[in-house]
Amino acid sequence: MAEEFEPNILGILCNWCTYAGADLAGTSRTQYPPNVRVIRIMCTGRLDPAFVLKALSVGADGVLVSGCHVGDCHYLAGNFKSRRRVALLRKLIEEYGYDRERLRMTFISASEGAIWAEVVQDMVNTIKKLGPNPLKQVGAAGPEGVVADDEF
Amino acid sequence: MKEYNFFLGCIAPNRYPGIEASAVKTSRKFDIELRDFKGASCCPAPGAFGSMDVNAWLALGARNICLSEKEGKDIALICNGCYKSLFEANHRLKADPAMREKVNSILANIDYEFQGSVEVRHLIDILYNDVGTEKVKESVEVPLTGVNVAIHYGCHLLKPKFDRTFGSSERPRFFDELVEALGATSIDYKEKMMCCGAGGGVRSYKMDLALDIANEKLYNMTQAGADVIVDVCPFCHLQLDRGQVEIKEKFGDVYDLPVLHYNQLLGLAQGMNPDELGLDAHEISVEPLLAKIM
Amino acid sequence: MASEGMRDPKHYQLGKTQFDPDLIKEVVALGGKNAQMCYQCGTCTASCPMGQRSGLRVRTVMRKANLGMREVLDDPDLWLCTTCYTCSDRCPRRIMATDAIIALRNIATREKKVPMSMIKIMGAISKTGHGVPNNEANMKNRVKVGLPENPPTTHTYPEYIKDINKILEVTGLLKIREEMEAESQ
Amino acid sequence: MDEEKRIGVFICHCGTNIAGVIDVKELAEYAKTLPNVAHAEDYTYVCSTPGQTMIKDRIKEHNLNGTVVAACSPRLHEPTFRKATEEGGVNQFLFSMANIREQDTWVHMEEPEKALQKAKDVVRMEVARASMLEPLTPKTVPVEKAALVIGAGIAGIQASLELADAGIKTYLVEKEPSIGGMMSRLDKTFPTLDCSQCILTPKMVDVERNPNIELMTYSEVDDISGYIGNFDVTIREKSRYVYEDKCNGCGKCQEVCPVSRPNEFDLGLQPRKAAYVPFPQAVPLKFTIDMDSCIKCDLCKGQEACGDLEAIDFDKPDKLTTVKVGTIIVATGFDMYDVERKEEWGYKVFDNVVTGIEFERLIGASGPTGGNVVRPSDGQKPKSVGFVLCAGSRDQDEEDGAKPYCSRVCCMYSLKHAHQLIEKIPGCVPYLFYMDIRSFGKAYEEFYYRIQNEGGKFIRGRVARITEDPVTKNLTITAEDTLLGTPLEMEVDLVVLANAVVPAESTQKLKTLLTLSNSPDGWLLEAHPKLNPMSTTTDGVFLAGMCQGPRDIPDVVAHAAAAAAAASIPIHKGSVTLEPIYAIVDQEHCGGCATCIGVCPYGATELNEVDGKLVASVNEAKCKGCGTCGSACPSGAIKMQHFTNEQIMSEIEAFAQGW
Repeated sequence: MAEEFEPNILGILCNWCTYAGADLAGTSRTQYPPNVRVIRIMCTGRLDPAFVLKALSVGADGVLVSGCHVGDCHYLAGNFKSRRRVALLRKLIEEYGYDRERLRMTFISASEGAIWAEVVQDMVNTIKKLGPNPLKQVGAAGPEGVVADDEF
Repeated sequence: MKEYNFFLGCIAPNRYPGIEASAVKTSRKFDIELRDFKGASCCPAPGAFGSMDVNAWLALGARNICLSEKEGKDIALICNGCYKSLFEANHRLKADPAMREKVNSILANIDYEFQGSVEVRHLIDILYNDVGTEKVKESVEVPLTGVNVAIHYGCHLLKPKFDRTFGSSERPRFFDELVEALGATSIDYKEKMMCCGAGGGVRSYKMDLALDIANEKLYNMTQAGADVIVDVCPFCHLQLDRGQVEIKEKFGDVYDLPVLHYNQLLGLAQGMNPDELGLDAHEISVEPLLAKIM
Repeated sequence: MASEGMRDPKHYQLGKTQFDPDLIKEVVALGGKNAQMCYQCGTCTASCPMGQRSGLRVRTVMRKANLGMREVLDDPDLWLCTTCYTCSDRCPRRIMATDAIIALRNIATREKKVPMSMIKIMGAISKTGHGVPNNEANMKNRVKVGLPENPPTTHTYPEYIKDINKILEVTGLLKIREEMEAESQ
Repeated sequence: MDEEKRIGVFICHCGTNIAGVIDVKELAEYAKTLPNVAHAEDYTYVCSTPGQTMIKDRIKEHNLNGTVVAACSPRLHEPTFRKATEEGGVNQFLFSMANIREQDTWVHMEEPEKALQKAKDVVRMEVARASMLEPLTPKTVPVEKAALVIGAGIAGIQASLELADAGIKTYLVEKEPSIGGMMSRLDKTFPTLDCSQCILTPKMVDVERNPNIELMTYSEVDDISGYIGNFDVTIREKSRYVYEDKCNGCGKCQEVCPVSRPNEFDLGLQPRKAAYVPFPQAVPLKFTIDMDSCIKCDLCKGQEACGDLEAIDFDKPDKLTTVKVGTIIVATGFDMYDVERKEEWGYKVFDNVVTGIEFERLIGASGPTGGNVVRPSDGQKPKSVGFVLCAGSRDQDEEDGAKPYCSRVCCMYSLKHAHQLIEKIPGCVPYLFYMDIRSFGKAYEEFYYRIQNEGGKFIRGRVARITEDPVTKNLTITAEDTLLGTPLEMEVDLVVLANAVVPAESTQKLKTLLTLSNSPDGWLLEAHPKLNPMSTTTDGVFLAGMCQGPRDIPDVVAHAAAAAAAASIPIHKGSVTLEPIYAIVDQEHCGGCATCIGVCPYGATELNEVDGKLVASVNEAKCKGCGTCGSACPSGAIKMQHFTNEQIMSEIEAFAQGW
């Protein structure tokens, strides 16, 4: 990693609020760092803890879960439930040796494109401070064969 | 007993010592000790200094705050100008890391560092929000019944509202309540919230225009039947007290309207004698008012 | 001023007016919050106690700052604002117009266009630590009300004054003062 | 599922929107290298007819069994490409879309290299997902041939009449005792100066007469459940303490009622009784007894009043009704900005400072003064009137609750007020303090000319402050004439604050019930601001009028008609196809732990005994496909169709192959 470390962040966004908000950032041409790859789900309630653990175990430097504002959930309370899950997951991943800041949940509405851009920028800054996923750091002990060394 | 470092500024100690003395004496009645604040300087004058270099203004203000941080004491003050300098410096440097870094880089040259560990309070804020009008009322020995007070809030106590804690600056009431707690009447008058005209360095830059504003206020106060002007800022105080002499010279308008700082009025209501409150040092005689009270 | 502008490719000619697109950025950087957002409604001018008795027009100052007309820095009325902040409190765009004027004054000061009256106040602080120092008559009045002749400030502890001057020095104000005092001789 | 996957990838240039930033050729070449990709190519506009034909042809040529289009957002064109895929002979749910415009080339314009890398990653992820997708069959459900309209201002009235005329049974719910809303308070309407009541009242009467409209006034929506085609709505008819069927509107109860309190309809400018109708043309003309102020003196029940009609009953309870509807139109309108919070203007401090809507009552023939404009302080006719435009609009001061947007009606109604003053009070001069006069509508700018010609004075400057002379109660307006560059202090007899329109408080509860969102300004959020301003993100729920944003009457009426048309489509089709995106339970693996029962917000999951063991099952009609149960199920027995664990995991794995 000679050149500056560019984090690979997985975004898991709900279809109705944050995904739409991210689209709005696009239509308003709001520029932000290209470090996030997005998976669209209907509701953050769909967030299976396994998704987050999987992402980290395959080397994601951060996971950004984002849904509707509390009270605005298209399915009434899915974001509520995922908020609790993420809170627990942040503790859990620390057990695995990941900084809890590598997992973040935000609430961004369909009309908050600018905020989506800020959140991504902020997440990227945070992860840059933390450095790459420990599994990817040279000499770091991690589950073998999860990611082959030649992949970085 | 709550102790504060008493930040004096310039005009109170160096022109109206009665304001300084009355603040200390009246506060003791509420178990508030305003202690000597060693090595403090000019706040520095926000109008003049801020206008020349905001960063120097913030740094010099921060120097004063740092002195108090070293003693771990919150700061109390009695001047709206000092309030602008110190409250805003304290508030902004706490809130804005970038600005704090910049100012600390200046302070580094004198081995000071702003920590953000103390509060800066105007005594009028302490009296209203901590002591409360009820306790103030209880401390009254000579109710100022029948005295018509023209209150002058002054600008930097309330504005900019986004950088203060008193809410809207259009129709504030807290100062009025504190005056009414002494038995006096707070009268409404035209342009009540208007500036005294002295700020921003204008009094020293264009005295005539500064006085023209004061003149309008004095006229409106007199029209509304004021017996006395009450302020919470020695600089407004100077502008409205000495200003009357200057207005007389320059424009020939005569008002002879006594001017008191709230702590001096409070002192009178608490039964202190006019001399220990330094009223005799004022340009405009306070006698007519005293006659009305005694 | 103009010639300086002419040398700078950023400045372009519009009739005889020099426009400097960077002026407003400078103003915002020096604390003129939202100054670039002015939509010229005039609430500021109408709220200004000085505007009613002088040539100061806050809206016009904001206009010139936004267009980048540097001659606003030479306008003597720029120094008539009493910083009462009424305009800032009422501004529907939440512009700190007073702070914008202060920012313009800062820029003017760097160009040594600051009134000597301001420099004098700096002089007093530099000498005594106080913009308004103590005097004989006042010392007597202090004693009368039971206070020491001098307050426990830099008046009693002059050793603190060197720190003040250090700050004036590193911020470049001392130099401006020396040069302007020399020129005024 | 076991057949070899053959996926076709189609990269859209979207003109220069995508191709102008990244090298689409390289992206296509890259796609070819991905597993399961049988064909990849780029094209200028894949959404165009030739583009869609291309997809169909390639499916046949390359015998594809899955498609991926890399283009704009799936929220825009997913339906288009699903259709093309289906028409090409492949199940539409075997299509997946890669968003490389909104979330790539448009937001990373300065970094084409990184944008290209991101595009490759996203395409790779979608191809992986497409490889795991399973064919699904959309389900069709019947649509209830009835609609609900909430709010009976001009928007709700218009929408209801349109629906009813289209032969649809329509429930119209209004929280006030009468329909008519804000428009019934207006005197004239700009720019035609039609009498507001004269054009509104006939419509109000039509509503009452129309056999297809079931009008429920003094009523509120308590609860809504279900989904498009099948909403169950519970409506609370608040008790008027008067039997609507017995009351003949004679008004004797009002005559004898001793109670007097401010009439909300007239903004308190004149009193009403505890037994009242808000205004003479009220529909329905049924009296209401306001129990909060009623002193139960029983005079209204007496012989010289209601007497033998026996229409009054102080114990009459609220009535709950449940109706089933296929679609819903929200038409809950707006409130006026609480301009008292702008202390510098002295509203409610100075007698002669009134709001625009108060002025409507003052000048309206049906108003407290019978249409004579007089000063509240002394009843004198004003000779000079100041109008403060943008009173709380175009204002960023959140502390004062002001609104950053333009309210779109204040300029025009102030012009109208100016005209009315000139017409009614000879010699009266209106002074309009404005920043910009926004006369954008048909015949609006001409109306502006007219008022100028009639003698209206226009001062370009926002009012900084208003003060009152304590003796004369005259007002002094302080503003700068920005065109002269001079501060003015102008004394006037009356000031009218053209205060902003703000989202209605009462809309908030509905917003939650219907899972609607709002835009940052607080108005309800439409499905698309340009192309679908009357729909919402909740299928079957539509918006009419101001609840979606500031509008004047013609725009409200057009919007309401559009909402009615949109709301009638599913009803006339008789059935709607729902995404087959619902959960299913693999009862083999279900342990019957009932976790899914707890998490489902719709009660779609239930426990049943299947050959001797308790197992969960999902009611697909109730399930809306959020997938919360799927992620909660400890034994992984719940499969969230189209968003299965396998599908999402494969995306995550593909994500990791990028570095």
